[in-house]
Amino acid sequence: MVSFSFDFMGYPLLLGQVDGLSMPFVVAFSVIIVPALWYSFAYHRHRNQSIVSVLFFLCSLGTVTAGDLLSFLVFWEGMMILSAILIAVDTGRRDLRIGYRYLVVHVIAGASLFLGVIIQVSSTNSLDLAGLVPAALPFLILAGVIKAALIPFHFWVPDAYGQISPGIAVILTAFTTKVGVYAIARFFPSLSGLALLGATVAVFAVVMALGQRHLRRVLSYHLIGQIGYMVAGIGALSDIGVAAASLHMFSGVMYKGLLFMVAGSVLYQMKTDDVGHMGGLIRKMPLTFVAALVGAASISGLPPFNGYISKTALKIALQGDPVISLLLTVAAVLTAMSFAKLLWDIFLREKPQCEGGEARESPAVLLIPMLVLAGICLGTGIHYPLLTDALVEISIPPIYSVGSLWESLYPVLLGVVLVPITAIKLRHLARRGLHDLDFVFPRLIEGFTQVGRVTRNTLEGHLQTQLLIVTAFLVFLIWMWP
Amino acid sequence: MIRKSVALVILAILGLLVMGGLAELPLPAERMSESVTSRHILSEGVSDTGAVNLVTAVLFDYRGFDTLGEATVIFAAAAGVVLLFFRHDLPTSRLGLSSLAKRSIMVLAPFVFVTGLYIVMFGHVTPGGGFQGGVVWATLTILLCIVYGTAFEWRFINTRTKTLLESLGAIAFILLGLVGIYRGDFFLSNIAAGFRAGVPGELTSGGAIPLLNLAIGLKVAAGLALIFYNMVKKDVG
Amino acid sequence: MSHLPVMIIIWPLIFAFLTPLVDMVSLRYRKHVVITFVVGQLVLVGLLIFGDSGGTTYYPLGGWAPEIGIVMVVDGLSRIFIMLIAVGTSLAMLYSLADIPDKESKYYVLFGILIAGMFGLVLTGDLFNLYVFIELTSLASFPLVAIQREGPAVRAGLRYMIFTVLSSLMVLLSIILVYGALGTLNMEEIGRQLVSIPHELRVLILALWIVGLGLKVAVIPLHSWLPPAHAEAKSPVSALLSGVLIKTGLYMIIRLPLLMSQGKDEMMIQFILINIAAVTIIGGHLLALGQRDVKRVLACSSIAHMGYIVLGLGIGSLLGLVGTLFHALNHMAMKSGAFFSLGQMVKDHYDFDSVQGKGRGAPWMAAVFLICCISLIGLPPLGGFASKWILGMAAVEAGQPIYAGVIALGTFLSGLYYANIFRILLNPDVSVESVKTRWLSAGVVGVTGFLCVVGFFAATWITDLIKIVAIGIL
Amino acid sequence: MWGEIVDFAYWVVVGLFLIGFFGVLTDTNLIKIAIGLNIMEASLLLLLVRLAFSPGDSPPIVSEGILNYADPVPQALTLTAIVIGASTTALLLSFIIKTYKYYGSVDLKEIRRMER
Repeated sequence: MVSFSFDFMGYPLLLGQVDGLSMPFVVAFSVIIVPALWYSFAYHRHRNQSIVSVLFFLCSLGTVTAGDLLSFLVFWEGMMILSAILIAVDTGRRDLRIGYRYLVVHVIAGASLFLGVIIQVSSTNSLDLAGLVPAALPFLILAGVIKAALIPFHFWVPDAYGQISPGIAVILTAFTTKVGVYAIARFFPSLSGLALLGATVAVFAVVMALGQRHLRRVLSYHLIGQIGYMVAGIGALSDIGVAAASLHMFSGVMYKGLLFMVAGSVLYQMKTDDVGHMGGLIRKMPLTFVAALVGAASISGLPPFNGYISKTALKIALQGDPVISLLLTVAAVLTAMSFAKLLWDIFLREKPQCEGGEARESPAVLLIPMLVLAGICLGTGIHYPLLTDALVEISIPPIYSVGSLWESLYPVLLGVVLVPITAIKLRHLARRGLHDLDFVFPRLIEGFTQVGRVTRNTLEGHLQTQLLIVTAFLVFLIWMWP
Repeated sequence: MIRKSVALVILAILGLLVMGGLAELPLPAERMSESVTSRHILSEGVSDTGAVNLVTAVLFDYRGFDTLGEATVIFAAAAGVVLLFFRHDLPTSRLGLSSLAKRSIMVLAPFVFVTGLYIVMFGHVTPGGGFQGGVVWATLTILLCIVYGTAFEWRFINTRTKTLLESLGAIAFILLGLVGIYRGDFFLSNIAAGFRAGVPGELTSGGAIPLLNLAIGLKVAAGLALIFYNMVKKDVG
Repeated sequence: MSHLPVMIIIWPLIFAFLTPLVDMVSLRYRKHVVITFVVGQLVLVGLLIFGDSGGTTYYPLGGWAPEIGIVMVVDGLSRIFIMLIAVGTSLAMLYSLADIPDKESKYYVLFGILIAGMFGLVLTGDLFNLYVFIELTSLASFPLVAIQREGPAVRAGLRYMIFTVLSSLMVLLSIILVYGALGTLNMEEIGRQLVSIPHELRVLILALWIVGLGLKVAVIPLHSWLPPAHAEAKSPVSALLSGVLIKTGLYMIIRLPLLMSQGKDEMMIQFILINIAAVTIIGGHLLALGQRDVKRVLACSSIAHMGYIVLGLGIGSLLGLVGTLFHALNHMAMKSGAFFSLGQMVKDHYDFDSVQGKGRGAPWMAAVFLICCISLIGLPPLGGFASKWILGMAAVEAGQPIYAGVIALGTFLSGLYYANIFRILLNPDVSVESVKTRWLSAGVVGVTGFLCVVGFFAATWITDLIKIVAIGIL
Repeated sequence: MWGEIVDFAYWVVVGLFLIGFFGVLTDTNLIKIAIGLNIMEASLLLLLVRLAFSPGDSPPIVSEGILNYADPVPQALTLTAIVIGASTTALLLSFIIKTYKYYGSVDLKEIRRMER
């Protein structure tokens, strides 16, 4: 890989450094960008957005291939700005506050990363990515966790991705959170508790997803859930765990891209993304249904799709820990349940009063990238050495065995069976208890503005009050001088 | 009421603290005997500059740059006042005071002018100088304003003339300073740049100091007159 | 002997004195006169900065020895500030050509005087001369603030003026006490002898000096004149005041610990400065967060940025000083750029309701505004990031990582309010008509945007230069 | 706390300074604030002149037979400061005039009320 060095204030900046950890990310990003751009271009027909998207993609590549902390920070912030611009421009006509809130969260992450990097660099006087000092760790963790949208910092994902147009979402979802995962894997691979955190996030997010009505919000929560899987893999603290996480990252990028494209197509035809208003689309959009089926099967970990490969690898990596295995199994059941219900609601059930009267199959420009991604999901699932050899250097035990086939099948079966029974209850549970978490965050930002207003009122007082303060300050200074 | 008492308390403390600081100042005589600056100026001042009035010597020679600065401050203040009262450039009153006052001011005016001239030109010999004389000149225009009405004063020396005088005075000061550079010495050099020191105590002594005084006098007079005129003229929108 | 130090001050004065005379002839020559002046100034400054080896040069005015007369000192620190002032004022001057009507003759007079005052301020080596130049800059800037001549502008100018007069009085008292104690006005001599002043008197002098200049620099709690003054002025004036003028107060504060104290006092001054700075950063950003007017937001952000700048000074290390000077240069570029480009997008009313969507009327100006604001937030790859990086490093290196945390918190808070401004300026729901930009002002805006970018990519080179200066100072 | 001598002039200086300052801090009339600032400045000038002078000194105009002159430097500084102060006052007053023309009052409280 091309590498490039640049001197900044006495520190060498290394760009384009690819090692075993960044390789899967580079490959995944490079593979997804083509169909994603194609899709978003077809969806929007807006040149400027594509330019920003390409820049965003380049920044993401730069982040995962940065050879030092400073250039990592630079690209990280670059991603943040570009994605915020993408979201702001996209959501402008409806609600400008979405882009605002997105930027704010990521500025927090950026400031935290900045602080961590500064502490790290000034205590070791080098920009190396390895050998982090304990003082810098909390800030880097905070940055990584926000970017990767782990609970309790997940709120920006449904807030932003739940409302932007799918053309942009396809691009953003592929990169932003994955870079957060990369940061976690890069900076603190040996942090204890990551596996448990990841598994909990997976379960929690899927439960939240079950409580949603809106297609894009459902997918947003599933996105968080998949990140949970990856983090759990990293938390296995073994080479095979990281390798499995990388594999899962690749699979996740592919099938999440596919699912968001499906959501986009459905949204495009239906003009709404409320699942409750849909139904019977299988006859109108058969090819989209096929793509959705592939995506759903893949995310549920059904053979022979790529989700099966990576989830099985994860299970192998996490064999030793019964709690986490159990949590992941629960998550798998719930995922299958959620997608079975989603497919049923959107495509299969007959709903005479549904609004998609004039819905028809998506045009070819939208279909081709979807089918390409579906092909990738299937192809890398069947011929998995293609993936494992290219992405990870560690040999993974044979994946297509009877045991693992059964292990991946029964949660899905269980989930599908359980759909009609528990979906309603879970939905209530999620809506009542957990839903509110998402709405704390906009209030929080309003709260900051309130603090500012109070400060203004105190500090911008009347002329003579201020003069009095000046005098008091002078007296204080003379008085207190030792 | 609360503000007043708080201010009173704070200021009382401030006063005590300042007083405590002031009490530690050395006696002026002690300081002067140690200060290189004061001793040099007192002993060598006359031979250095040719001016008998050492305050003027300090003002226009040793610290001539300060004087350029303060002249510019007046210039800036005049410009600022003009800027603030822009667009109201009209004479207001044509009436003025009684004819008795008018007559007597006409008798007085030449004397006031000459007094100003004297203060300006003999600044290096007796107490006085460009600033003081310039203020006297400015008083003259102010008197004319009051007694004859602003319209008369406006016709007599209008704003353009004042601006012209002010700028010319300022530029003259700078040119006099540049003579030093031209003669191979430093900016604002006086005797060293070839101005004649003359016999201390005479009008032609002091090198460039009388000329600088004149420039400053013109500038101050015009500047203050401008400020006054701009403040009194009527606001017509 | 080169006469450049004094020529740099005389040149704008000549411009100021000649402008009324030229205007009596015709107003048509304005553009030529101004451009001649700017070019001449840049040439003079260039000669001064790059023309010699870079050591300390003295210029005795009138040929008198430093002890007796007034001396001008050109050293590394004054060179940096001369560069800052020259670039900032030249840009603002050129920008004014498009923004200020030709008939405002006195505007250019005051502008010239202001420039001369600032140059004098950073060049003089005499304490009372410093006071004269402080007054000169202040007096020239008051009417510039009130150039719109309407109620709020006049009130802002009045408020600015009362605070500044008070600060001048404090500085004057401090100078009088120094003279009363030491009998000399030469700054280097004072620096040497200051320790010999009795303790209580010295504390009084230093405290008056810090508060007097703190009022100029507008650190919290001495800031409250700044937001109205900088917000009510016209764009070039705002840029000049925020970008250049308040930095001259900083110059004097830098001179203060360097020349006026030793030992225990220095520790105390650093302690004061660093804590004031921390309060200023957070308070300034919170103030900006509460504003409902774009220009006021920018003005309040100036307060916060002066906090960053003072912070480096308070850290007291070499790296801190480098960060301070570098951030001062960067802030000049980015804040001027922000005011300039904002002035091109919006002409008169700057409150949030009136500027909705205005950025779309002039997309290129909006782009530069975006660049400047991102630099102000401190995000890479722009100049603001580079200097914040140095400041943060300095804080951690000096064993005070809490102040690096303050910087990061400041980044977060500024992200909040700039994001808000962007979303207002780019609001697509309001229809706007496109704004025509004259090539001169567009060029000026472009230059500031370019400077923001240069601040990052040439950071190595710039900081190396500044480091030489900083080593010379410490 | 204070040394052996505390000059009477110093009391006057501090007194005037505080009187002026008190006016600035408490009086809502803008003209009076300007007057307060002027009083403060006058007190400083007084201090400056006091520093130039010891009992028995003559004015620094050189003539035969006088040995002790007052220090000329502070006097020159005083002149400069007076001019600067006068210019500042002129500008301050024009600001106040301008404020009066706009708001019809020079009272801070009333101006504030009008702003609302």
